[in-house]
Parts: sequence; C-alpha cells; structure tokens
Amino acid sequence: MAHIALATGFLLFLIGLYGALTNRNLLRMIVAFTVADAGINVVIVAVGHMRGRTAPILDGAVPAAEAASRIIDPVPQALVLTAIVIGVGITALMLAYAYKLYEARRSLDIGKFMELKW
Amino acid sequence: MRDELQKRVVKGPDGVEFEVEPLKDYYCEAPPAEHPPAYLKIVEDLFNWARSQSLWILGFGTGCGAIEMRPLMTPRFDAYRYGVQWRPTPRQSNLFIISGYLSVKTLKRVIRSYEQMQNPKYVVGLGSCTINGGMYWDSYNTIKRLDDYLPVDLYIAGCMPRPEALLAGFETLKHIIREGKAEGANLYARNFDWYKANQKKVIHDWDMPDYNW
Amino acid sequence: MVSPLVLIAAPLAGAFLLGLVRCPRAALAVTLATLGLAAAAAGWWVWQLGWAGAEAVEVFTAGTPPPFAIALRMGLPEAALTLVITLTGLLSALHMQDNLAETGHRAMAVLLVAVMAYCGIVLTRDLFNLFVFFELAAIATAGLILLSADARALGAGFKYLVVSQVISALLLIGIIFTYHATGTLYLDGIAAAAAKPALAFFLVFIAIAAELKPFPANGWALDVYESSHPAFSALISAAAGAASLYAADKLLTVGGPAWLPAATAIGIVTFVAGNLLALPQGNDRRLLGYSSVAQIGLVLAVAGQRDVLGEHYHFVAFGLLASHAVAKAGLFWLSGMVAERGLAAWAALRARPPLIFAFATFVAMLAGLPPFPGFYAKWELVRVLAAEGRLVLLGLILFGALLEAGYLFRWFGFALKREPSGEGLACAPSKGIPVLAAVLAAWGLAWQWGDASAQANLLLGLPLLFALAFVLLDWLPAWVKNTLAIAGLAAWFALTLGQYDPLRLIFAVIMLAGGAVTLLASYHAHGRRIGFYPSAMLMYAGLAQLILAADTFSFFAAWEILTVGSYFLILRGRHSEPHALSYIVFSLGGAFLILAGFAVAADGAASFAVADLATLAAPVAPWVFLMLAIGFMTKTASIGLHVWLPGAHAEAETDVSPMVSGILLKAGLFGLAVLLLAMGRQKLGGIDLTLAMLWIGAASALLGNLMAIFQEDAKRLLAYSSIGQMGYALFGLAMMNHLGWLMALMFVINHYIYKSMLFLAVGGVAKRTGTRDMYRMGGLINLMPLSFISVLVGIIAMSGVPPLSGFGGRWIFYNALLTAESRLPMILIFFSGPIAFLYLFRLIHTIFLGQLKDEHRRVKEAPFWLMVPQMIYVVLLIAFALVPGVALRQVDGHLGGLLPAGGLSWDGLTITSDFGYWNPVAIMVIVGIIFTTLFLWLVFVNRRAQKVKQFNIVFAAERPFRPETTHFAWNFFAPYRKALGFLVQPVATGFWNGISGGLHAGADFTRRLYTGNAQTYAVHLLVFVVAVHLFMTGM
Amino acid sequence: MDFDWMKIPYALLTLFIVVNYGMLQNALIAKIGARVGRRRGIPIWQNYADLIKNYSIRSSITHGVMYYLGPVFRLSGGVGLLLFVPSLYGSEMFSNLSFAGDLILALYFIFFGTLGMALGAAESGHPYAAIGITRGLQQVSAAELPMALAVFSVALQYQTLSVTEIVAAQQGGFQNWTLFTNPLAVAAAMLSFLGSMMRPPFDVVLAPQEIPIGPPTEYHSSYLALMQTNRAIFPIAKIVIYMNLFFGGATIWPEFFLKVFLIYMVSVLVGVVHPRFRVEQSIRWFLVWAVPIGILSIVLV
Repeated sequence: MAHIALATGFLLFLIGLYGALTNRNLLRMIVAFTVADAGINVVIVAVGHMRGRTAPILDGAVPAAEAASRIIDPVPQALVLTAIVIGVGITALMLAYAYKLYEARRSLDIGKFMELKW
Repeated sequence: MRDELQKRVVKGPDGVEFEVEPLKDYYCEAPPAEHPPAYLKIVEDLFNWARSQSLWILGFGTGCGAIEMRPLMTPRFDAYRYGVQWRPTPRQSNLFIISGYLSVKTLKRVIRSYEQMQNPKYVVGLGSCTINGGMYWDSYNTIKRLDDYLPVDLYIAGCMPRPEALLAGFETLKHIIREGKAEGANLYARNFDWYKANQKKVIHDWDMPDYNW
Repeated sequence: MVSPLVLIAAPLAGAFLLGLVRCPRAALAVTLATLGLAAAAAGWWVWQLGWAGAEAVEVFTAGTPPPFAIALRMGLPEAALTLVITLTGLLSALHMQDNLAETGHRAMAVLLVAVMAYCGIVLTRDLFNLFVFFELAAIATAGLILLSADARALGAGFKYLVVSQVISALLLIGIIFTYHATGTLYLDGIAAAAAKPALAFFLVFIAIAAELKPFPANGWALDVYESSHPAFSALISAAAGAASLYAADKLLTVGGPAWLPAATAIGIVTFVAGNLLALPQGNDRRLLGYSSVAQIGLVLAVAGQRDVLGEHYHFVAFGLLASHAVAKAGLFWLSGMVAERGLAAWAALRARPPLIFAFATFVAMLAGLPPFPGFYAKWELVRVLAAEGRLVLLGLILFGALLEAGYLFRWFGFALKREPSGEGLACAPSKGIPVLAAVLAAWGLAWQWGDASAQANLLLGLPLLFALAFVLLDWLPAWVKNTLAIAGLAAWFALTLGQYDPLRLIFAVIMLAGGAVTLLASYHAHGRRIGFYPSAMLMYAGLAQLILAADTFSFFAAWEILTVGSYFLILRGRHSEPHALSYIVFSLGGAFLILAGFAVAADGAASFAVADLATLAAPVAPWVFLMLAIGFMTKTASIGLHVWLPGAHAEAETDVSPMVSGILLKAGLFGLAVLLLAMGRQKLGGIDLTLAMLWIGAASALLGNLMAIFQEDAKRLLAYSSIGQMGYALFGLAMMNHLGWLMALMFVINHYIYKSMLFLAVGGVAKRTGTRDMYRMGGLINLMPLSFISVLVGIIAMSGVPPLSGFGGRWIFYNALLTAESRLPMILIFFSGPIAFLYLFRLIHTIFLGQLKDEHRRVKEAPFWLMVPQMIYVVLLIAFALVPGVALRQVDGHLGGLLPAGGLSWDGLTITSDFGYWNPVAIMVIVGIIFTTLFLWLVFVNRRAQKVKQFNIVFAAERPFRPETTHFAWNFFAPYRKALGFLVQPVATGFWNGISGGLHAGADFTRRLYTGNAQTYAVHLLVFVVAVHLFMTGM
Repeated sequence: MDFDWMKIPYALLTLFIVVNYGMLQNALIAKIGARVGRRRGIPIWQNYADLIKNYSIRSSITHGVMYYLGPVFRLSGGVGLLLFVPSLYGSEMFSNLSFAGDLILALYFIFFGTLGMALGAAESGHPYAAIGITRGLQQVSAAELPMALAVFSVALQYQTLSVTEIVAAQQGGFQNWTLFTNPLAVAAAMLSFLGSMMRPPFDVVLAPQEIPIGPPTEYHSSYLALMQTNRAIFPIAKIVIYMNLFFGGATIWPEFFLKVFLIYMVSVLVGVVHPRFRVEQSIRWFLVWAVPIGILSIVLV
C-alpha cells in the first residue's frame, strides 16, 4: 500500500514537473506544479505510513498510553498540512503573477517573457 | 609675395589669438654690415694668403657654364692642388662662380645663396653671358650684366671659357685677394640699397626678406 | 535579556499591525520602527555574545527540547547575520520608502515578512522549519519583486517562482526522506544519527545550494537582480544571500566532511563563472547580480574548506561574507541613485565626491583590498589553502578575484572618466543615508577584522591613517594639503630614519624624501584638487610601510595599499581610464602571485618574516621564488609584463608621472632586492632562475629602449625608456654580485632623479603647448630655457656620458659585468645602451631644437612650481655626479656583508675596483676646464656673430615654406624601423589582448546559456542537480 | 690631493703634437687618395690654410646658444678623449690625464662631443642637420655593439679596464699583441672601426650629394675652424684607443705615428672601393657580420 502510494506520488510529481517544463502556457504550468505538489504531498504522507497502524488521532479508539505503538508517525501528517498551505500560497501567488503578466502583455506564453536574459 | 609670407592670425595653445608676421618673426631683419679688415696689416696679409689658398667654391651651377667646372676636379686639371675645393653649402663657401647665363628665376636663388655666404666672399662671372648677356643679349628673362646685381670680383670671358681659363682665373683671383682688393662683400653692404633696387627691378615676384642671412 | 524570538515575533507583529494602519506615513513609521527594533535586538545580541561574554543560547519554541518542538539558536554567527539582515532591511526600507509608501502597507508587511523569514532561516535548527522559512522568503520575495518600477520584473518574478517551486519540491522530498531515515528534523539530531540517508540528504543539500544561485542554475536570480528595485536587490544579495549561506553551512555541519568537496566545487565554479560572465555586462544591476552570485559562491567554497580552515573558518567566511554584504548592498543602493542603467551612467556620481568615495570603498572592499575584511580573510584563506596543498583551488580563487577586480575597476574607471549623461542623480537623504551607513559599516568592519586578525591591524598604521585623514581634509585648498603632505612625508622619514639599513635607506630616501621633493611640483595646482591627496598619500603610505615591513603580511598589505593608491592616482589623468585599468589588473595579478608565493612559503605559519624566505629549501623554494619574482617584475614592467606601463605613465597628470615612474617603479625593485637577498640563486627544472632574470632584464633594456625610439608622444617615450631602465636595474640585481647590486642601486637613484626631472619638464612643456606629440613642438629652447636645461642635464645623465652621474652607473656596470658568470645576455645590454641615445636625442631635438611653430610663438616657461623640483634635481644630479660616494659608500659597505667580494675602494676622490678606477671630480674639472677654455676662445674669435632667426638657413637656394614642413621630427628613426622594426611588433600587447578578448568572447558565448526562459532555467537547475550528483558519486 | 702640475704642460704638448700630426695626416691621406685617382691632390699644408681661412672669416651668424656651443662640445670631446688615454706607453710625460679614469671613461667620452655637436646642429633648425644626426646616431648604435663586445672581450682577457695595464700586457714582441692573442675581438673591433670613421660605405651621415654634408650644414667660419681642429684630433684619439687595446700601444712617437697611420688606412682602403650603404643596410651589416664575431670573441676568451 505504502509503496503504491509512494510510486503514485513520485509519478504525479514527475508528471507535474514534466508538464511544468514542457507547457508554454502559464496557467498550464501552474496547474502542472499543483499536480507535482500533490504528488509530493502524497509521498510525504506515504513515508509516514506504517503497516497495520491507524491514524494518529488520540481518541477512544487509540488510548494515549498505546499511541506510540498503534498510530502511524504523526510528524509527516503535520508536515504535509504545512506543505499544503505553503503550496496553496505559492500557487495563488503564481496565479496572481500570471494575471498581471497577462494584463501587461495580453499573452500567457512563457516564451513572451524573455526580455531579461544573458 | 607668397601666401605663407603674409601676416596670419594663429591661436596659441592657451586659446589667445595673436598675429604672426613671417618676414619679421622668421627672418632676421638686420641689414648687412661692412666688416673692416684685421687691425694689423700683417695679420690681414696672413689671412688674405690663407683665403687665397683656400678657395671654397659653392657647388651651384647656375647655367650651362657649370659643365666647364666639372673637369677641374679630374686628374687632367686637378684644381685641388691650387687650394680650390667645392662645398655643398653657401655657409662654408667663399667663392661663388656664376657659371654662364643667369635667368631671372635663377638670379633670385643666386642672390639668396650669395647673401648666405660669409664675408669675405668672392664672385666670379664665368662666360660672356655674365658680362653683357652674350648670346642671350635680347632674352626677356635673363640678366645682361651681373655686376648690377652682385659685386663681381673677376670675369672669365669666353663662350665657354675652357677649364684652363678657369684655372688662370683662379690665379688672378688669388692675386686680387692677396692684394686686399677683393672686398666685394663690403661693397655689397655699402651699396646695399642700389643692389637691392636693381635686383627688385628684374625680380617681380620678390618673396623673401631683403637680406637673406 | 532579549529573546531571539523577538527577531521573528517583532516583524510578524509589525506586519499584523500594519494591517490596522491606513495612513502610509504611519505605516512606514511602523515598518521602520519594527525593523529598527529587530536590528537593535540583533545588535544587542552581537554585543552580548561578542563582547560581553554571553554564551550562545538555544530557544525551544514549545517549551520542550527537540525533536518535539522547533529549536532556535542564537550564537555569535547567528547574531551577526541577523544584524546584517535586519540592518539591510532597515536601510533598504529607508532607501525605498517612497515606493513603499506608494504601494501601501501591504508591501511593507511583505518586507517585514521577508526580513523575518531571513532571520528565521538563520536562527532555526529545524530542517522542516528551514523549509518553511525558505518558502516564506520565496513568497515574500516574489511579492517584493513587484515593487519594481521595471515592467520586466514581472517576468523575472515568475521565473523566480517557477524555479523556487522546483527547489521546494526537491527540498521537501529530501526532508521527508531524511526524516524517514533519521526520525528527527532537529539538525543536531540528524547530525548525531547513525545512518544518514545519502540521497535524501543530497536533495536537501542541493536544494539549499540551489538557493545560493549556483552556476549555471542561476539565470532567474540574475533576472531578478536586474529588474527588481535596487534596494530590494540589496536585500536579496546581502540578507538573503547571507541567510542561505548560513543554511548551507548548517547543512554542511550536519552532513559532515563528505559533503565539503561538493560545496567547494559548486562554490568555486560559481565564483569563477560568475565573475567571468560579469565581464561583458553592460547593465550595472545585472553586473552586480553576477558579482553577488560569484561572491556567494566564494563563501560557499570557503565553507567547503572548513575542514582545513579550522578555527579560522568563521574569520574567513564572515570576512568575505561581510565584505560582500556591505559592499553589495551599498552598490545596489548607489545604483538606486543613478538614473540610467549603463555602467558609464555612474559618471553622474562625480557630482558628489562623497559618493565617489563610497563607490571606491565598496569596490575596494569587494576586491578584497586592504584594510577591508576581505583582505584579511583572503590572506588567511590563501595561507591555509597553500599549506594544505590545495593549489588548484587557490589558483581558481585568485583567478576569479582577478576577474572580479577587472570588471569592478573598469566600472570605477567609467564612473570617474566617462562623460556624465543628461540624467542626473537622485540625492534624497533617504537614498544617501543607507549608502553612508554602508560606508561607515565598511570602515567599521575593516577596523573590526584588523582587530580580530592574528596579524597587525592595518588601520593602526600611522602612514595609512595619515593618508586616510586626507579624505576628511579634502575640503582644504590644495596648497594647504600639499604642505601637509610634504610635512608628513618628511616627518615620517625623520621619525623612522634610525630603522633603515643602508640598502633600505636608499629606497627610503627616494620614496619619502624624494616623494616630498616631487610633491613640490603639486603646488602648481589650483583649487582643491579633490581626490588627489588621499590617493597620493595612500601610495606613499604603502611605500613607507613596504620598506619597513618585516613580515610577509605587512609587506603584502603595504604592496596592495601602494597599488591601490597609485591606481587612483593614475586614473586622475584625462585619458588614462583604460591604462589605469590595465595597470590595476596587472598589478593585482602580480600581487596575487606574491600572495600565493608568501602563502606557499609560510607553509601554514601564522606569521612569516620576509627574511625567513632564506630558510626555504627545494622543492618549494624555486616555486616561491618564481611567483614572487614574477609578481615583482610586474611592477617593474619587465618585458612581457610591461604593457600597462606606457599608457599609465604617459596619461597620468603632470606631477603624477614622476611619482609613478620615478618612485613607484622602485617598489618592484625593492621587492626583487629583498627577494634576491633572502633567497639567492634558485634552480627550477635545471634552469637557474636568476639567469632567466638576467635575460629578462637584458631583453627589457633592449626592447624598452627600442620601443622608446619609435614613440611620437614625449611622455610615452619616457615611459618606454623606464621599461629599459628598469631592465638595467633588474639585470644588475640578477647578476647577484656585489657590483651588480651597486649598479642597480645607482640606477635606482639616478633613474629617480632624471626620470622625475624629465617627466616634469616634458609635462610642463605639454602643459604649455597643449600637446604631447613631439613633432607638433620644436624650437622651444628660447621660450622655455629652464625646461631645456633640465632635459639637457637629464639626457646627458641618462645616456651615461661623462661627466654627469649616469657615467658612474655605466662604469660600475662594466666592472660588474667583468665578474658576471654569464656573458651572453650582455650582448642585449650592450646594444641597448647606444639605442638610448636615439630616443634621448629625439626627445630634446624635436621639442626644444629645430623649428618653432606658429602657435607656440608666445608660450611661456613652465609654471614656477614645476620648475622648482627640476632645478633641485639638476643640482642633485651634478652633486651626485661629483660625490657618488655620499650615497653609495654606505651601501657598498653594507653589501659587502651580504654579497662577498668585489667591492669598491673609496680612496680619496678616486673610486677603484678590481679592474679599473675612476675619479669623478677630476673628470668634472678636466672637462670643465677644456670646455671653458674652448668656449672663451670661440667667444673671442666669434664675438660679432649675428643672431639670426629660424628661417635663416641655407635651403638649397630656396627658403623654408612653413615651420611644420621644415621641422624634421615625425617618424624620426624610420631606417631603424626598416632594419629592426620586427623586434617591436606588439607581441606582448597582442598576447594580453588575446587573453582578455578570449575571456570576453568566452563569457559572451557562455552567457547565452541564460535564454530568459523560465523553463530553460528550471532545466538548468535539474541539470545542475544531476551534475552535482554525478560529481559526488563519481568521487 | 697632490696634483702634479707638470701634467698640464705635458698634456698640452701631446695636444700640440697630435693636432699637427692630425692635420698633416689628413692631408697626406687626401693626397694618397688623389694619387690613386692620378691627381696630384692638395698641398700637404692645405689644412693649415683652410684652418686659418676659416678663422679669418669676418662675419658669422648664430642660431642660438646650443648652436654656438656645439663646436665647443665637439672639440672638448676630442681633446678630452685624447687626454684621458695615455698616448705613449711607459712615458710619464705622455700619459696625459689618464689618472681621471680608465677605458670605460674613454669609451663613454666619445659620445660627449657627438652629443653636443648633435644638439648644436639641431638648433640650427636645418632639416638636413637633423636628418644627418639621426642617420649618424642610428648607424653608430649598431656599429658600437661589436666594439663594445671586443672591448669587453679584451677586458676579460687581461682582467683589467686600465688602458695602461692592457698595453703593458701586450709588451715584449708583436706576438703578444691582442691582434694575435685575441684575433676575433680585433676583427670585431676593426669592423666597428669602419663604421665610426665616416668613410664609405658608412658615410651616409654626411652624404654630400644628398643632404649637403648633414649635421654641419649651417656651420661656418670659426665654428667650422673648431670642428676642423677636432677633425684632426678626434680620429687619432679614437685610433689611440684601438692601438692601445689591440696593437700593442706605442712607446715612442714614430711608432705612434706609424701605427695610427696604418690603422687609419684600414678605413681608407675599405672606403675607396665601396659605395655607400643606406642606414638600415649598415645596421643589418653590423648585426649580421660584425656582431657574431664579437659574440664569439667574448664566448671564447
């Protein structure tokens, strides 16, 4: 299960990366990055998974005393929350940029924004 | 008068403009002076002997007669043995041989060269042309009588005089020098205005100072 | 006790507070106050940790130790870095206050967040927290980029976001797998973990490294630097750079020594490539961007050397980092004051001399010149690297530094020499204050690093302080400063008189007393002459300290000080910009060789006396000798390394030329003398190196003289002649015998006197005639008789004709040759002697004799104050000709102790060697009597001579046309060119131009890598990651 | 310092002898040249007449101070050179003023007159003067090199720079002359000698037909007289150095006269059968033919 998740995560990441590097449209690039982000998040969660354990929620099902042996590692779960938040922030910022770029040039082609070079 | 002898306004490196007058600024304006012989006669005699034994001819062939001077350097005539040499610069020469006819154009150069020689200096007119114009007696642009323009010490007549005649002429000149009678340079200085007037009469494009130091 | 958390909390609180403030002015006040508070907190910590003896503290955010909570650490490095960050933030905010006020409180909030994020990166000890701060920084950066007035910044910001997305992906994957393997995110915990996941850690490492904008994965950064607001660029360059570097440093601590080579490799490649690619840049901010990239690369490379740097690591790394941060921030702020983007547009700075001083400070600081921290850091770094045998790295660092100095000083030259364009300068106090603060910081750091250094604090050196005092006194009129300068030189000379041995005394007399005499000429200048005295006195300070330097550090520091001072001095000439540049590049190249030589010699010792060079043995010794000798020969402009000299000496100001020629060149000879005294003969690969020097000296003498005769420009002629003269002196030293040295010292004295005199005379003439082309002059003898006399005396002395002092040099020279071991180089020397006549005659003929030109008919004698030193020199030359013993006897005795055998005997007035004898007084008297008698005789027989004018010459029965066509002066020695012109083909110039052109062309080709496309940049990043991985696994 | 005041009249005596000998020798050589050309040639006393004539010229001009001093420099150079070298070996009377310096002094003092003359001629403002000087300087710069090498070779050979000691080492028969003990040096020096005597093929300096007599173009009357005096002294002074270095010096005046005459005749003999070199040709000639011999001489000594 964890391996499938890992593999899926990496696959998503690579697909996203490939998409981001090959699509010339800004919006498509941003979407591709979101896909890659999602892939990474899957990877993070998958890394935290331990076979046969349950979610790290300390309620009646998992008493605090046994928590250490029954739940999966909670840290990646915490990390992934942060990562998602940051990812959203960055995606929003990129979208804002894309909007302003489109306003400035009436184009979403990444190849149109190459005046700074060398 | 040529353009480059006209007054001109130039700007100095400091940006101040001023006038340059070439005839005044580039040429010495002093008139020629007479130079008396040495105070002691015996010294002057020695000097005259040395002058007569050391005739340095200005190497300036002014006309066709120059061809007759060349053999003097050859073994056949060998003028050197009489103390006669040729010098390439008027500064160091004391004998000017006007070799034949003298066109007005050449006269200008002759005057300049003559004036650049130092006192005492001697002029020998070679051939008839320097005496009366010779075969060019009615030419519109040769002078007829050299003596009007420069003080001539000696004429060697003929058309052309042979080198032997020249050698004889040198001997006569030596006699004149030794007798202290070859004072053409002083004569020129004394009668400078007269000579100058004669010269300017024939030379119409006078483009030099009155006396060429 | 201020909690380190203030640094995080205060900006956050400020940012939230800003949400409540509506008035832009108030918002700005809040922002500045917040940043000020943070800076104060950081400053307090620096004080506590650095001076008050407090211990580093670790703050646990949740009240529990890691791994259950995030830990922050505040030690001295963190405190210093946060101080840099917060101060840069504060000053940048001040600088861009108008933009901030315009954009409103949101922008200020973003700025505060950026500062907070940078501080967080520095403080945190948690890997994931590091990621978070990096992402915060990225978001804030992308927001701040929008502040720029430049429309292209949008594109740059997007490129930045694209790349940071990739980086963050790598970082995140790396972090999670590192955590998976080690079970902790606490950095110290990871470091302590038994099994470290190589690949995961690699991803973390490479992601952080990518944040450092390594070559070639840095195109985005350059675009950001170029287009964003300069104050913000300052923040990215100084603050973000410092923070990221510290993050990399933390990772290296965690990763252990295995990761150091990779860091070094990335760093050094970036350093060299960044500086190389900066060469062809025409946009100031992009150039600063390349320079930033390079500097951060250098610090990363240093971080990679922490294993060998040991206790010096922080001193070196922070020295370089501080230099970078202060100078780069200052330069970016300056760039914000300049209206246009071309490098030449910085000429606008000339309207404000303090800004030029600031620019000079920053350039010197970046180039690692004394007394700035970079200098001490470079010294330590090179010393350690040399001791560890990491010579390739050492070479690359010095090469990169040389490139950097090249474009920086070229730029500085533009600023000082190019015509300012129409657009002026924004000089609002808000823009000026940050620059001023950076200048103060620069000098403060200079003091601090000197203080912390194991070496002497350069800012404690009296001569240097004296020179720097002229910066503050620059408002005084020139004559007051000149008097002060002369008094200073004389006083220092009197003060130190007891400390010189006879050999050094000769140099001291020339450099200090001689310098004072040369300075007399400077009285001719009117007004304030801004910038002249600080530069000149800097040079003299260097010279003064050089002679007294006992250990290699102070020697090298003095060497660089005099180099920089003379560079500024040379740059003052009207057309000297390219020549000053080649001077500084060659000089620094030579200086770097000297640095490397000293470092190799010291073999790790913290302090190494110059005299201890004698203790070196093969196989190190010959290499040290080689490096030092080439370094010194750069200064003496030996053939091949001479291309800088003619232009530099010819284009310098009238009173500067004698300083740089008569005095400065002697520094090289002094170095060589010290070197040869200490190390003697060395053999490398079977070649006797002193023999090689002998050949070089002889070739310099011949070719220098030969080139001099073809010059039309009088000062260039003198300059080439200096090459020849220095060749003679080098030849004398390289003979390594008693008389050879004596001859070299005689040349030192003579060359000082006559070359100073000639340069002053020719300079005076050039001043009056408005040209340096000799064929445009002529006939000046009657108008400038005193100048003529000094040139006449000068050329007689220089040509070696009796009875003047040059002859003494030649006489000793012949005697020395008779004892020399190798005879063949002498052929060249023999040939060069008569050739000197040619150019000397040309000098005096074409200027003073011949035909006077129309426009010069009213020129006056050179200014009085230019003549005063010349007349002193005339007297000196004659005195030295009469009694050379006064100067040489002591040295002769002194040399007897160093180089045995073959001295001179000074019996009465006659000087006797093993081979011959010479009586200078008798010669003078005899020649004088003969000359006077004949002269009186001529006057007697020729008393009535008529003075005539210039056209009264026999001219083949014609008359001269114009003076121009009558003066024979141009292409004076045409037959020589026909016969030997092939010897003066500009081979060396072509060679160096080829190298420079090749570097520029290579850089121009390479920089096309940066296509401007965000996706290409991302690909570069991936390629970079793969390449580093291959590099690491391949090792 | 105790100075032997008798040196002064002795030196003047040397000067007197050499001036007269020089005038006569110049005339004699001119006469020999004339006889070869089947002329009678000038009288043997011609140079005296010329000299007196030039002093007797009544007027003169001056172009300025250096122009005025040029001939003074020139003649001082000649006289000084003569007096700095002992004329006769073993004679206290004719050791002249050689206590002032050794061979190096003499070699460098050669340039004293040349330099002064060059400056004087240059002030005349005449382009031919300047052209002539540049030609002379260029030619001599190459011609000096073999001489310098030869001198160096001889100094190495005898391990001294003192002319007296060099002559002393050559005493005791002609087989001890440098000519036989160090023929390469002598060969190099004699080739250089050709270049310094202003005779064909190295007379492009004066080049009478081209730049009428070059440097002295403007000189006349008493200036020229001083230079003529130098013409009598200077070549002999130079030849004395050659004689002392390479040909065993002289102990009595007849030997002196003979050796000086013969050495002089070398340049005359070469001169009469050669046309004129251009400057760059003579530079190449010296560098290609004379310098290698000089180099060999210092390598092999």
